[in-house]
Amino acid sequence: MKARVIVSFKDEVLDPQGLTIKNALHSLGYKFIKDVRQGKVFDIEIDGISVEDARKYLQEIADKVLANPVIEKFHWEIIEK
Amino acid sequence: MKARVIVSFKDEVLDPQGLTIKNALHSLGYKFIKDVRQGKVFDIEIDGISVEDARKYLQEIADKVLANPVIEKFHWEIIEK
Amino acid sequence: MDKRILEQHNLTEEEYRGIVDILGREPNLTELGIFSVMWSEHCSYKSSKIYLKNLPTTGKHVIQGPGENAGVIDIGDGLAVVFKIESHNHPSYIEPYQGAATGVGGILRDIFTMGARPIAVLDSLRFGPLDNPKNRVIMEGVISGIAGYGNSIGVPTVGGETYFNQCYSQNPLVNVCCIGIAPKNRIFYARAKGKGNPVLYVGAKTGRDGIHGATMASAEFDEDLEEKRPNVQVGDPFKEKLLLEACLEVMKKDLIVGIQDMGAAGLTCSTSEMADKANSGIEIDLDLVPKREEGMNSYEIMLSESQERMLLVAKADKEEEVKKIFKKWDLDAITIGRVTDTGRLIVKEKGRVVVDIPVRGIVRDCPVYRRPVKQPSYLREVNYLEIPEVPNDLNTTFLKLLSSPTIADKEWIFRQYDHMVQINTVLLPGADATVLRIKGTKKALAGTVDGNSLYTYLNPKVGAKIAVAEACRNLACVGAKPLGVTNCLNFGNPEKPEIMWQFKEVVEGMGEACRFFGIPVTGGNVSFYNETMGSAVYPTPVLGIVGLIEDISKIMSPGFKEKGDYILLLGKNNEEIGGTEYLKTIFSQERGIPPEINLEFEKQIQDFCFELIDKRLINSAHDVSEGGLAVCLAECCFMSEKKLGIEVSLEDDIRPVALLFGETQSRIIISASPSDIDKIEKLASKRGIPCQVIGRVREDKFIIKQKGEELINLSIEKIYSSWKQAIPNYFKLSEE
Amino acid sequence: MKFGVVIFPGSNCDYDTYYVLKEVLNQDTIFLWHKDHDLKGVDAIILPGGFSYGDYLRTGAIAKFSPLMREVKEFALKGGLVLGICNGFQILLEMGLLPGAMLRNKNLKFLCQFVYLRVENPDTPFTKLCKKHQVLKIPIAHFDGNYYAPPEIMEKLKRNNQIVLRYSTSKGEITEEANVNGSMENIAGIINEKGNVMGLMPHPERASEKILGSEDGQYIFKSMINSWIK
Ligand SMILES: Nc1ncnc2c1ncn2[C@@H]1O[C@H](COP(=O)(O)OP(=O)(O)O)[C@@H](O)[C@H]1O
Ligand SMILES: [Mg+2]
Repeated sequence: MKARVIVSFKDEVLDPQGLTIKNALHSLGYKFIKDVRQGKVFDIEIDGISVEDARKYLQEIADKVLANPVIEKFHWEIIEK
Repeated sequence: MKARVIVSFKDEVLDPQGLTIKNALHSLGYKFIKDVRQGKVFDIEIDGISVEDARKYLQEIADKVLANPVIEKFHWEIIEK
Repeated sequence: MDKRILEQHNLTEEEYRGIVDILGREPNLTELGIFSVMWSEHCSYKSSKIYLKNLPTTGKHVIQGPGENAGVIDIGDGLAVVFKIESHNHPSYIEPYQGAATGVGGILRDIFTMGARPIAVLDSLRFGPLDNPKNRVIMEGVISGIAGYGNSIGVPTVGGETYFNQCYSQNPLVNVCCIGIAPKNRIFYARAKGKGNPVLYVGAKTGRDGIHGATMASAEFDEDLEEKRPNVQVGDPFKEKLLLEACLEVMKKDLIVGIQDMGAAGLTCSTSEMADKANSGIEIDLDLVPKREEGMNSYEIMLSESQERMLLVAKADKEEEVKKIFKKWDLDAITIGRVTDTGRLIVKEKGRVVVDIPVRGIVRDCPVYRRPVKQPSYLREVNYLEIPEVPNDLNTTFLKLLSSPTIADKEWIFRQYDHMVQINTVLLPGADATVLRIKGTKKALAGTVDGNSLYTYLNPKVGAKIAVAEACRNLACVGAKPLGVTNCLNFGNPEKPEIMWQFKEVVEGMGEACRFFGIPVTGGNVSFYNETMGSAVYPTPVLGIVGLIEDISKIMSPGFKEKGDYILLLGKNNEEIGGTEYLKTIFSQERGIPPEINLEFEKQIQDFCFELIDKRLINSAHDVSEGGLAVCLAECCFMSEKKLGIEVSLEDDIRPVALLFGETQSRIIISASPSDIDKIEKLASKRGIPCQVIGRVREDKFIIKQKGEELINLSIEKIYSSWKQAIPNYFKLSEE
Repeated sequence: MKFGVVIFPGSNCDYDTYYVLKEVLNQDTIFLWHKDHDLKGVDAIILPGGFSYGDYLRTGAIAKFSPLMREVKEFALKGGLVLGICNGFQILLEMGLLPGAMLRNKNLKFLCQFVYLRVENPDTPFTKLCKKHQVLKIPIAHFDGNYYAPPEIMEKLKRNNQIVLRYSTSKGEITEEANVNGSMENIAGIINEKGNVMGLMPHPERASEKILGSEDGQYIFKSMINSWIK
């Protein structure tokens, strides 16, 4: 089974990396870029448990390990069963 | 328009971060995790160009700016028109 | 064997015949791969050997000269210093961050393989001009790569040098020097001794990383195979930190007989070299090698250059103890073979012998070339200099020179490096040499890397001598005596006679100077083929020198200390303008003949500077190098804590620009309290050293006069900000 | 007083901290291994700087799961003195022993340099030998030291006087320019509500000997020693 977790900054947290990339893109002429936010993606391979269990654990892992709830939000999905 | 670009190491390239996270998850008891690969995600807001152009430019930006094709692969999609 | 296969392995037909001779049969593909990497220029030094062997390599305190992973020199108190420099030029161009990062990882392993704890890194960098965004991207990537690896592992990057020249646009140079300290009686060598002893593999798993050009192991010549298998590795500083701690812990106990890191040519190089050095043999089983990817064949496993791996030979009865220590650090140590006495490298896979080669054959019987040499024709052209008209506003000229990236402040760079971890850095980056205390002793080590390739381009031999002289002078300025030299020789394609000539001249010049100063060369690295699209980089020797300070209370720094102190010049101002930063920056001219170097005189100046420091007679010392006297004086002001100024009056009868910006060698600017001037002058005349008071330290203003006429008069703030802001300004553009 | 310096895989200021406590300040000091479960009777715990687990995932994110951290947490909750330096501070944030989080430095570069810190709160066991608004010269060396806390937490930090150190000029002015990494409110160090757990980004162990350019770091360690004796 394959899952993907995406972790990104909460909207109210400034993302200087994203900002820098936006500026770089502007200076390269891509003026139509209005905003860039950078986050992390985790591609996870799971084996030996049920999809149901996987859902439960993914939520737990994302919440407890992969994201820091003070500054980050996350989203996960199972992309291949 | 909103687009998302995902950049990650090519499969054959070592991903030390992913590996370390996998090991950490194992020691926390999540033994069913077979592999973790970490990548970057860029959420991009685009304005003032056609979807067609956006497609062209996204490919270009991902290839030239966001990823280094020597060790990284990327994937992009338009997630909101 | 198919011609194309040989070509892809970079082997000539003659070399192939040599291989068949050694084996007494045709090699299989894996064996051919092994020969090809071991006989490559990088591993075998086949073009450079005949010159390098003339370098002085011995000395009273030398414990280990060239030939091991790093040189070792006795520094007393039961300690030895271990140091070495390496290049990572090509990977840093393709992937600046990872290329530079793995360069740091590699040189660190060379040092701790010898049983030393790495205590400092110095980086010598060459980039193309910064107005080209591509060069900025490379520079930014390289510097964050060095920072990313060094900072994480906790070895301070304490100094370095950074030059900019068009010739490095397509071919940046990234040379990294590492210094370590080990107990003198516990140095480890790459030797597979003792029949039956287990051979252990430790560290990262083996992947298909950096398997060179010849990646058609599976024998089908898939065109885009290359493309799919990147030649750049990703570094894992965390794993290396664990390896470092675990190896040092193992070494503290009497558990192993030999150890070697897996760098270039990975498993092939480490197994065969270890066996060769011990006159033994080695037998390994590839099925036992930890692999990151599935389906790897013997060719790939033997040639992989995956990072953060070590090979060690344990004492037969200590195998378990070794494994236990690695386990503690979350590392697996796996026995993959045994030491034998057959003199052969035997590799098994799935029960079959896939490699059977006499170790000597790969390590010692590799070809050695005396390649044709020819003095290049460009020299006559560039050595001719028509001196351009003197600019009428010397103030503006001076400001422009101060903001040329080669001369400008490098804090933007070294602030990204943790240069304080391990709490030994007594003289921070910014000085002529960095100084590190040695805990538990009164001593300190000084280190510097140096090399002006514009000089070597204009005259390879003189340039090389200057590189040695300047590096030693940098040490003299902090109060250190040179212990030994390591060097990195960055050149173009050695198959071109002109390049080979440059190489020969540089090595001769370097050897002459080192012999003269009595400094052993204990190691180094040659990087050929630094060419892109047919044009080579300037011949670029980089000298890494380590010096010793016996009494740490006597170290000296370059910045002026007190208002009212006298400023003195050791040495003489000559009218020399060829090869200067001034000509390059102001007139885009890289020509003329480089400054002369008289080694005898140079040594007198250095010894005198050292004596003044030793007698505690001076308050600062800084050598005159790129940018000449004016820039040197400015740097002394910038490095004073209070941002002091100067008023200097010169009486020399030479052209003002030569006086201000000429790069005459063997000069040092010192400053001293008024009460010590007498003593200094007396001592100078006793020693026959040219030493003259040229001015005083003051506040606010930076004034230089010649025969009463003002050449430069600027506020300190103004010159400071030109120098300080130049490099950050280039990067603001992209950050704004 | 007995200090324990915790070693995580990837710690790299562990020896420096140990050296200063043991050799410079002559304190009984031991290392604590992250896989153990025994605090060996120490009176104070220091989480040193470095890159625990390579700083992979997030700074301090994996170290918080180390076995010994359970004991450290208990120790802290019972009122034991815990000091987190740099990576140690980041670990304390991840563990929730201190509020807030760290973002990348505002210039997106690693920063190693001396900075000036103004002591905002001298009434802590870590700063009691300082005067209010005294300026300390201590170096930083980090990539992620840009302190962030949501508004309600920031309010609380201020209300409870939990901000201990702020980046300032050499004269003690709190300016934007002095705020090298972009931290909210120039925060360089904070303490928990109870007043026994402190985290700071600067490295006092790198500024505890004259030969290294400053001895101001000693104020932190000596304050700890002093408050333990009392
Ligand atoms: N790439 C670098 N890494 C670390 N320190 C550097 C680097 N480049 C320059 N520096 C530091 O900046 C200072 C000035 O460099 P440089 O002008 O080359 O000095 P010098 O001419 O005395 O050799 C030196 O102290 C050097 O250590
Ligand atoms: Mg120099």
